[in-house]
Amino acid sequence: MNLKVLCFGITRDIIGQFEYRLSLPTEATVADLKNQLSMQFPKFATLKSLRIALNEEYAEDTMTLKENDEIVLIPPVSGG
Amino acid sequence: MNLKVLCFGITRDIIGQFEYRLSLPTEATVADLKNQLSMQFPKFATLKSLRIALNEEYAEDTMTLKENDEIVLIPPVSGG
Amino acid sequence: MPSMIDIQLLHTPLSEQACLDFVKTDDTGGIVVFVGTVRNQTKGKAVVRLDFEAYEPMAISEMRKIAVQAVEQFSLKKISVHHRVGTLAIGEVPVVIAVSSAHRKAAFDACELVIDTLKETVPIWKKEIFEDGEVWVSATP
Amino acid sequence: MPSMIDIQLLHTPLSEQACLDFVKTDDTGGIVVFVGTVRNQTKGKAVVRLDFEAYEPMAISEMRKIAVQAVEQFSLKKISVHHRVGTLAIGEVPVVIAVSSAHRKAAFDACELVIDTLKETVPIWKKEIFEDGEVWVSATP
Repeated sequence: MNLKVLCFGITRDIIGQFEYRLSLPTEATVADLKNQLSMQFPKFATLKSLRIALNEEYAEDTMTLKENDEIVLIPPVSGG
Repeated sequence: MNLKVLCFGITRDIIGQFEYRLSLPTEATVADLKNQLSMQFPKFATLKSLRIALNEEYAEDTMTLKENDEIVLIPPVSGG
Repeated sequence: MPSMIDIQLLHTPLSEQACLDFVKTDDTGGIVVFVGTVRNQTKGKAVVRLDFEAYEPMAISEMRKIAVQAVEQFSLKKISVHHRVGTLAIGEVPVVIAVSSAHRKAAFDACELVIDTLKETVPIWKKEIFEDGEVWVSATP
Repeated sequence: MPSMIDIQLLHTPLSEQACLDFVKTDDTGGIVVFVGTVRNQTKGKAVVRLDFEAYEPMAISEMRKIAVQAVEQFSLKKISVHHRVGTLAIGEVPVVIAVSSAHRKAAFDACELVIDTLKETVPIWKKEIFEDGEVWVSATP
Protein backbone atom coordinates (compact mmCIF):
# COMPACT_ATOMS: atom_id res chain seq x y z
CA MET A 1 0.00 0.00 0.00
CA ASN A 2 1.05 3.60 -0.56
CA LEU A 3 1.56 5.70 2.55
CA LYS A 4 2.22 9.38 3.12
CA VAL A 5 4.29 10.32 6.16
CA LEU A 6 4.55 13.85 7.61
CA CYS A 7 7.97 14.77 8.98
CA PHE A 8 8.52 17.29 11.77
CA GLY A 9 11.66 18.72 13.35
CA ILE A 10 14.87 16.86 12.70
CA THR A 11 13.08 14.08 10.76
CA ARG A 12 12.29 16.61 8.02
CA ASP A 13 15.96 17.54 7.84
CA ILE A 14 16.99 13.86 7.65
CA ILE A 15 14.45 12.92 4.98
CA GLY A 16 14.75 16.22 3.15
CA GLN A 17 11.03 16.86 2.74
CA PHE A 18 7.91 17.39 4.83
CA GLU A 19 5.69 14.88 3.01
CA TYR A 20 7.41 11.58 2.34
CA ARG A 21 5.74 8.84 0.31
CA LEU A 22 6.63 5.16 0.57
CA SER A 23 5.17 1.70 -0.07
CA LEU A 24 4.75 -1.02 2.53
CA PRO A 25 2.99 -4.41 2.37
CA THR A 26 -0.67 -4.48 3.40
CA GLU A 27 -1.01 -5.08 7.15
CA ALA A 28 2.38 -3.46 7.81
CA THR A 29 2.79 -2.21 11.37
CA VAL A 30 4.27 0.88 12.97
CA ALA A 31 7.40 -1.20 13.70
CA ASP A 32 7.66 -2.10 10.01
CA LEU A 33 7.51 1.58 9.09
CA LYS A 34 10.28 2.40 11.58
CA ASN A 35 12.45 -0.40 10.20
CA GLN A 36 11.91 0.76 6.62
CA LEU A 37 12.85 4.34 7.54
CA SER A 38 15.96 3.21 9.45
CA MET A 39 17.17 1.25 6.47
CA GLN A 40 16.62 4.09 4.02
CA PHE A 41 17.90 6.83 6.33
CA PRO A 42 20.71 5.58 8.60
CA LYS A 43 20.71 8.93 10.42
CA PHE A 44 17.52 7.89 12.22
CA ALA A 45 19.79 5.74 14.40
CA THR A 46 21.26 8.95 15.88
CA LEU A 47 17.90 10.10 17.34
CA LYS A 48 17.21 9.74 21.05
CA SER A 49 13.77 8.40 20.17
CA LEU A 50 11.28 8.18 17.33
CA ARG A 51 7.57 7.92 17.94
CA ILE A 52 4.86 7.58 15.31
CA ALA A 53 1.53 9.33 15.56
CA LEU A 54 -1.48 7.81 13.80
CA ASN A 55 -4.41 10.15 13.30
CA GLU A 56 -3.18 12.56 16.01
CA GLU A 57 -2.53 9.90 18.67
CA TYR A 58 0.73 8.22 19.68
CA ALA A 59 0.79 4.71 18.18
CA GLU A 60 2.14 1.46 19.59
CA ASP A 61 4.70 -0.48 17.50
CA THR A 62 2.21 -3.32 17.00
CA MET A 63 -0.52 -1.16 15.44
CA THR A 64 -1.39 -1.79 11.82
CA LEU A 65 -1.17 1.00 9.24
CA LYS A 66 -3.91 1.81 6.73
CA GLU A 67 -3.60 3.76 3.51
CA ASN A 68 -5.62 6.77 4.64
CA ASP A 69 -4.04 7.09 8.09
CA GLU A 70 -2.43 10.41 8.93
CA ILE A 71 1.05 9.15 9.77
CA VAL A 72 3.44 11.56 11.49
CA LEU A 73 7.05 11.15 12.60
CA ILE A 74 7.62 12.47 16.12
CA PRO A 75 11.31 12.88 16.97
CA PRO A 76 12.15 13.88 20.57
CA VAL A 77 9.90 16.81 21.48
CA SER A 78 11.31 20.03 22.97
CA GLY A 79 8.41 22.38 23.61
CA GLY A 80 8.12 24.63 26.61
CA MET B 1 10.41 52.13 83.63
CA ASN B 2 7.69 53.41 81.33
CA LEU B 3 7.12 51.50 78.14
CA LYS B 4 5.02 52.12 75.06
CA VAL B 5 3.65 49.10 73.24
CA LEU B 6 2.18 49.17 69.71
CA CYS B 7 -0.74 46.80 69.17
CA PHE B 8 -1.64 45.27 65.80
CA GLY B 9 -4.50 43.06 64.68
CA ILE B 10 -6.51 41.37 67.38
CA THR B 11 -4.26 42.72 70.14
CA ARG B 12 -5.49 46.23 69.36
CA ASP B 13 -9.07 45.00 69.71
CA ILE B 14 -8.28 43.30 73.04
CA ILE B 15 -6.44 46.26 74.54
CA GLY B 16 -8.72 48.82 72.95
CA GLN B 17 -6.01 51.15 71.66
CA PHE B 18 -3.04 51.13 69.26
CA GLU B 19 -0.51 52.68 71.65
CA TYR B 20 -0.61 51.15 75.11
CA ARG B 21 1.54 52.52 77.96
CA LEU B 22 2.57 50.48 80.97
CA SER B 23 5.23 50.38 83.71
CA LEU B 24 7.57 47.47 84.38
CA PRO B 25 10.58 47.14 86.71
CA THR B 26 13.98 48.02 85.23
CA GLU B 27 15.58 44.97 83.58
CA ALA B 28 12.15 43.46 82.86
CA THR B 29 12.19 40.89 80.06
CA VAL B 30 9.93 40.08 77.13
CA ALA B 31 8.49 37.26 79.24
CA ASP B 32 7.67 39.73 82.02
CA LEU B 33 5.83 41.94 79.53
CA LYS B 34 3.80 38.97 78.28
CA ASN B 35 2.90 37.99 81.84
CA GLN B 36 1.83 41.52 82.69
CA LEU B 37 -0.38 41.72 79.58
CA SER B 38 -1.95 38.30 80.31
CA MET B 39 -2.85 39.39 83.82
CA GLN B 40 -4.39 42.67 82.70
CA PHE B 41 -6.12 41.26 79.62
CA PRO B 42 -7.28 37.65 80.15
CA LYS B 43 -8.36 37.46 76.50
CA PHE B 44 -4.68 37.13 75.51
CA ALA B 45 -5.00 33.52 76.66
CA THR B 46 -7.31 32.86 73.72
CA LEU B 47 -4.63 33.70 71.12
CA LYS B 48 -2.87 30.93 69.22
CA SER B 49 0.42 32.74 69.83
CA LEU B 50 1.82 36.10 70.85
CA ARG B 51 5.23 37.25 69.74
CA ILE B 52 6.95 40.50 70.67
CA ALA B 53 9.01 42.53 68.24
CA LEU B 54 11.77 44.77 69.60
CA ASN B 55 12.99 47.42 67.19
CA GLU B 56 11.58 45.60 64.14
CA GLU B 57 12.98 42.15 65.02
CA TYR B 58 11.31 39.18 66.70
CA ALA B 59 12.49 39.02 70.33
CA GLU B 60 13.26 36.02 72.53
CA ASP B 61 11.46 35.76 75.87
CA THR B 62 14.74 36.26 77.75
CA MET B 63 15.60 39.58 76.11
CA THR B 64 15.64 42.65 78.33
CA LEU B 65 13.45 45.65 77.56
CA LYS B 66 14.68 49.24 77.52
CA GLU B 67 12.63 52.42 77.78
CA ASN B 68 13.24 53.59 74.23
CA ASP B 69 12.69 50.24 72.53
CA GLU B 70 10.02 50.07 69.87
CA ILE B 71 7.90 47.30 71.35
CA VAL B 72 5.24 45.71 69.17
CA LEU B 73 2.70 42.98 69.87
CA ILE B 74 2.56 40.40 67.08
CA PRO B 75 -0.50 38.14 67.30
CA PRO B 76 -0.70 35.23 64.79
CA VAL B 77 0.08 36.67 61.38
CA SER B 78 -2.20 36.04 58.39
CA GLY B 79 -0.68 37.76 55.37
CA GLY B 80 -0.64 36.36 51.86
CA MET C 1 22.11 41.74 46.04
CA PRO C 2 19.67 44.70 46.02
CA SER C 3 19.11 44.77 42.26
CA MET C 4 18.02 41.12 42.29
CA ILE C 5 15.35 41.72 44.93
CA ASP C 6 12.19 43.80 44.66
CA ILE C 7 10.10 44.07 47.85
CA GLN C 8 7.04 46.30 47.98
CA LEU C 9 4.24 46.88 50.45
CA LEU C 10 1.56 48.81 48.62
CA HIS C 11 -1.72 50.54 49.45
CA THR C 12 -2.82 50.31 45.81
CA PRO C 13 -3.74 47.36 43.55
CA LEU C 14 -0.86 45.02 42.68
CA SER C 15 0.37 44.37 39.16
CA GLU C 16 1.33 40.78 38.38
CA GLN C 17 2.98 42.06 35.20
CA ALA C 18 5.24 44.40 37.18
CA CYS C 19 6.53 41.44 39.22
CA LEU C 20 7.00 39.35 36.07
CA ASP C 21 8.82 42.13 34.26
CA PHE C 22 11.18 42.59 37.22
CA VAL C 23 12.27 38.94 37.32
CA LYS C 24 12.70 38.36 33.57
CA THR C 25 16.34 38.18 32.54
CA ASP C 26 18.06 36.98 29.38
CA ASP C 27 19.59 34.02 31.22
CA THR C 28 16.39 32.84 32.91
CA GLY C 29 15.17 29.34 32.21
CA GLY C 30 11.90 29.53 34.06
CA ILE C 31 9.72 31.93 36.01
CA VAL C 32 7.20 30.86 38.62
CA VAL C 33 4.60 33.26 40.01
CA PHE C 34 2.27 32.83 42.95
CA VAL C 35 -0.81 35.08 43.03
CA GLY C 36 -3.00 35.14 46.12
CA THR C 37 -6.61 36.17 45.72
CA VAL C 38 -9.37 37.07 48.15
CA ARG C 39 -11.79 34.17 48.34
CA ASN C 40 -15.57 34.70 48.47
CA GLN C 41 -16.08 32.35 51.43
CA THR C 42 -14.43 30.82 54.47
CA LYS C 43 -15.73 27.47 55.68
CA GLY C 44 -18.91 28.07 53.70
CA LYS C 45 -19.57 31.53 55.14
CA ALA C 46 -19.78 34.39 52.63
CA VAL C 47 -16.98 36.95 52.91
CA VAL C 48 -17.84 40.57 52.07
CA ARG C 49 -14.31 41.97 52.01
CA LEU C 50 -10.91 41.67 53.69
CA ASP C 51 -9.00 44.33 55.60
CA PHE C 52 -5.22 43.90 55.64
CA GLU C 53 -2.91 45.78 57.97
CA ALA C 54 0.84 45.54 58.45
CA TYR C 55 3.53 46.59 60.86
CA GLU C 56 5.03 48.14 57.80
CA PRO C 57 8.78 48.59 58.39
CA MET C 58 9.10 45.12 59.87
CA ALA C 59 6.85 43.55 57.22
CA ILE C 60 9.20 44.90 54.57
CA SER C 61 12.33 43.77 56.40
CA GLU C 62 10.90 40.27 57.02
CA MET C 63 9.86 39.93 53.37
CA ARG C 64 13.38 41.00 52.40
CA LYS C 65 14.92 38.36 54.71
CA ILE C 66 12.81 35.65 53.09
CA ALA C 67 13.81 36.85 49.61
CA VAL C 68 17.53 36.96 50.44
CA GLN C 69 17.33 33.46 51.89
CA ALA C 70 15.49 32.15 48.81
CA VAL C 71 17.98 33.71 46.38
CA GLU C 72 20.86 32.07 48.24
CA GLN C 73 19.24 28.68 48.80
CA PHE C 74 17.91 28.27 45.25
CA SER C 75 20.43 30.35 43.25
CA LEU C 76 17.60 32.50 41.94
CA LYS C 77 18.24 35.10 39.26
CA LYS C 78 15.67 37.55 40.65
CA ILE C 79 12.73 37.74 43.01
CA SER C 80 9.84 40.14 43.37
CA VAL C 81 7.47 40.11 46.38
CA HIS C 82 4.59 42.60 46.44
CA HIS C 83 2.04 42.65 49.26
CA ARG C 84 -0.98 44.90 49.48
CA VAL C 85 -2.58 46.41 52.59
CA GLY C 86 -5.93 48.13 53.08
CA THR C 87 -9.40 46.97 52.08
CA LEU C 88 -9.65 44.31 49.36
CA ALA C 89 -12.78 43.10 47.58
CA ILE C 90 -13.46 39.50 46.55
CA GLY C 91 -11.13 38.49 43.73
CA GLU C 92 -8.56 41.19 44.44
CA VAL C 93 -4.91 40.27 44.93
CA PRO C 94 -3.18 40.65 48.32
CA VAL C 95 0.14 39.11 47.29
CA VAL C 96 2.25 38.39 44.22
CA ILE C 97 5.54 36.48 44.36
CA ALA C 98 7.62 36.02 41.20
CA VAL C 99 10.96 34.22 40.99
CA SER C 100 13.27 33.46 38.10
CA SER C 101 15.87 30.76 37.94
CA ALA C 102 18.07 28.91 35.48
CA HIS C 103 16.18 25.70 36.33
CA ARG C 104 12.43 25.53 36.68
CA LYS C 105 12.43 23.03 39.56
CA ALA C 106 14.32 25.53 41.73
CA ALA C 107 11.85 28.25 40.73
CA PHE C 108 8.85 26.15 41.84
CA ASP C 109 10.50 25.14 45.12
CA ALA C 110 11.62 28.69 45.89
CA CYS C 111 8.27 30.30 45.12
CA GLU C 112 6.42 27.81 47.32
CA LEU C 113 8.86 28.24 50.22
CA VAL C 114 8.57 32.03 50.00
CA ILE C 115 4.77 32.09 50.26
CA ASP C 116 4.80 29.42 53.02
CA THR C 117 7.35 31.41 55.04
CA LEU C 118 5.66 34.76 54.37
CA LYS C 119 2.48 33.39 55.91
CA GLU C 120 4.40 32.40 59.06
CA THR C 121 6.73 35.29 59.75
CA VAL C 122 5.69 38.54 58.06
CA PRO C 123 3.71 40.85 60.40
CA ILE C 124 0.64 41.34 58.27
CA TRP C 125 -2.88 40.61 59.50
CA LYS C 126 -6.17 40.19 57.71
CA LYS C 127 -9.65 40.58 59.08
CA GLU C 128 -12.52 38.86 57.29
CA ILE C 129 -15.68 40.95 57.13
CA PHE C 130 -18.93 38.95 56.97
CA GLU C 131 -22.49 40.23 56.68
CA ASP C 132 -22.95 39.73 60.41
CA GLY C 133 -19.53 40.28 61.92
CA GLU C 134 -15.78 40.14 61.45
CA VAL C 135 -12.86 38.01 62.57
CA TRP C 136 -9.07 38.29 62.59
CA VAL C 137 -7.94 35.33 60.51
CA SER C 138 -6.03 32.60 62.40
CA ALA C 139 -5.79 34.67 65.57
CA THR C 140 -7.54 32.15 67.81
CA PRO C 141 -7.76 28.34 67.61
CA MET D 1 -15.14 20.68 31.62
CA PRO D 2 -14.48 22.94 28.62
CA SER D 3 -15.05 26.23 30.42
CA MET D 4 -12.43 25.33 33.04
CA ILE D 5 -9.75 24.70 30.44
CA ASP D 6 -8.15 27.18 28.04
CA ILE D 7 -5.65 25.71 25.55
CA GLN D 8 -4.10 27.87 22.87
CA LEU D 9 -1.33 27.42 20.32
CA LEU D 10 -0.48 30.87 19.01
CA HIS D 11 1.69 32.40 16.30
CA THR D 12 1.72 35.72 18.13
CA PRO D 13 3.28 36.88 21.44
CA LEU D 14 1.71 35.33 24.55
CA SER D 15 0.02 37.33 27.29
CA GLU D 16 0.68 36.16 30.85
CA GLN D 17 -2.18 38.41 31.96
CA ALA D 18 -4.63 36.64 29.65
CA CYS D 19 -3.78 33.31 31.29
CA LEU D 20 -4.05 34.83 34.77
CA ASP D 21 -7.37 36.47 33.99
CA PHE D 22 -8.76 33.16 32.70
CA VAL D 23 -7.95 31.20 35.87
CA LYS D 24 -9.06 33.79 38.44
CA THR D 25 -12.31 32.84 40.12
CA ASP D 26 -14.03 34.10 43.23
CA ASP D 27 -13.45 30.81 45.04
CA THR D 28 -9.74 30.52 44.21
CA GLY D 29 -7.27 30.35 47.08
CA GLY D 30 -4.10 30.47 45.03
CA ILE D 31 -2.88 30.82 41.48
CA VAL D 32 0.45 29.51 40.25
CA VAL D 33 1.89 30.51 36.89
CA PHE D 34 4.86 29.10 35.02
CA VAL D 35 6.40 31.31 32.34
CA GLY D 36 9.07 29.89 30.05
CA THR D 37 11.51 32.30 28.45
CA VAL D 38 14.07 31.98 25.67
CA ARG D 39 17.54 31.88 27.21
CA ASN D 40 20.49 33.72 25.68
CA GLN D 41 22.82 30.71 25.84
CA THR D 42 22.97 26.92 25.90
CA LYS D 43 25.97 25.30 27.58
CA GLY D 44 27.83 28.60 27.29
CA LYS D 45 27.15 29.06 23.56
CA ALA D 46 25.30 32.24 22.56
CA VAL D 47 21.82 31.69 21.13
CA VAL D 48 20.63 34.12 18.45
CA ARG D 49 16.98 33.04 18.33
CA LEU D 50 14.72 29.99 18.59
CA ASP D 51 12.38 28.56 15.96
CA PHE D 52 9.41 26.60 17.32
CA GLU D 53 7.23 24.35 15.20
CA ALA D 54 4.33 22.11 16.17
CA TYR D 55 2.21 19.33 14.77
CA GLU D 56 -0.60 21.66 15.57
CA PRO D 57 -3.79 19.60 15.94
CA MET D 58 -2.04 16.95 18.01
CA ALA D 59 -0.13 19.54 20.07
CA ILE D 60 -3.46 21.07 21.04
CA SER D 61 -5.06 17.71 21.82
CA GLU D 62 -2.05 16.56 23.89
CA MET D 63 -2.04 19.85 25.85
CA ARG D 64 -5.73 19.37 26.48
CA LYS D 65 -5.16 15.81 27.76
CA ILE D 66 -2.57 17.10 30.22
CA ALA D 67 -4.90 19.85 31.38
CA VAL D 68 -7.86 17.49 31.88
CA GLN D 69 -5.66 15.11 33.85
CA ALA D 70 -4.34 17.95 36.05
CA VAL D 71 -7.82 19.31 36.76
CA GLU D 72 -8.97 15.85 37.88
CA GLN D 73 -5.86 14.89 39.84
CA PHE D 74 -5.52 18.20 41.71
CA SER D 75 -9.14 19.40 41.80
CA LEU D 76 -8.15 22.58 40.01
CA LYS D 77 -10.62 25.41 39.53
CA LYS D 78 -9.24 26.41 36.13
CA ILE D 79 -6.21 25.98 33.92
CA SER D 80 -4.81 27.95 31.00
CA VAL D 81 -2.00 26.64 28.78
CA HIS D 82 -0.72 28.86 25.97
CA HIS D 83 2.16 27.82 23.74
CA ARG D 84 3.70 29.90 20.98
CA VAL D 85 5.19 28.73 17.68
CA GLY D 86 7.33 30.56 15.13
CA THR D 87 10.53 32.53 15.63
CA LEU D 88 11.24 33.84 19.15
CA ALA D 89 13.94 36.27 20.20
CA ILE D 90 15.93 36.07 23.46
CA GLY D 91 13.67 36.87 26.41
CA GLU D 92 10.44 36.09 24.57
CA VAL D 93 7.94 33.65 26.05
CA PRO D 94 7.24 30.27 24.39
CA VAL D 95 4.90 28.97 27.09
CA VAL D 96 2.61 30.17 29.89
CA ILE D 97 0.78 27.80 32.24
CA ALA D 98 -1.61 29.19 34.86
CA VAL D 99 -3.62 27.10 37.33
CA SER D 100 -6.00 28.06 40.10
CA SER D 101 -6.97 25.96 43.07
CA ALA D 102 -8.62 26.20 46.46
CA HIS D 103 -5.30 25.22 48.05
CA ARG D 104 -1.96 26.61 46.98
CA LYS D 105 0.00 23.37 47.45
CA ALA D 106 -2.17 21.69 44.81
CA ALA D 107 -1.65 24.65 42.48
CA PHE D 108 2.15 24.40 42.76
CA ASP D 109 2.15 20.62 42.25
CA ALA D 110 -0.26 20.81 39.31
CA CYS D 111 1.60 23.60 37.51
CA GLU D 112 4.93 21.78 37.83
CA LEU D 113 3.46 18.48 36.61
CA VAL D 114 1.86 20.19 33.61
CA ILE D 115 5.09 21.79 32.38
CA ASP D 116 7.07 18.58 33.05
CA THR D 117 4.55 16.50 31.08
CA LEU D 118 4.20 19.07 28.29
CA LYS D 119 7.95 18.83 27.68
CA GLU D 120 7.66 15.05 27.33
CA THR D 121 4.54 14.47 25.28
CA VAL D 122 3.43 17.53 23.30
CA PRO D 123 4.61 17.44 19.66
CA ILE D 124 6.41 20.77 19.57
CA TRP D 125 10.04 21.18 18.54
CA LYS D 126 12.52 23.98 18.92
CA LYS D 127 15.65 24.67 16.92
CA GLU D 128 18.36 26.80 18.47
CA ILE D 129 20.00 29.19 16.04
CA PHE D 130 23.62 30.09 16.82
CA GLU D 131 25.94 32.48 14.97
CA ASP D 132 27.56 29.51 13.25
CA GLY D 133 24.84 26.90 12.95
CA GLU D 134 21.64 25.49 14.33
CA VAL D 135 20.48 22.43 16.23
CA TRP D 136 17.17 20.72 17.03
CA VAL D 137 17.05 20.74 20.83
CA SER D 138 17.24 17.31 22.52
CA ALA D 139 16.91 15.44 19.21
CA THR D 140 20.17 13.50 19.55
CA PRO D 141 22.09 12.34 22.64
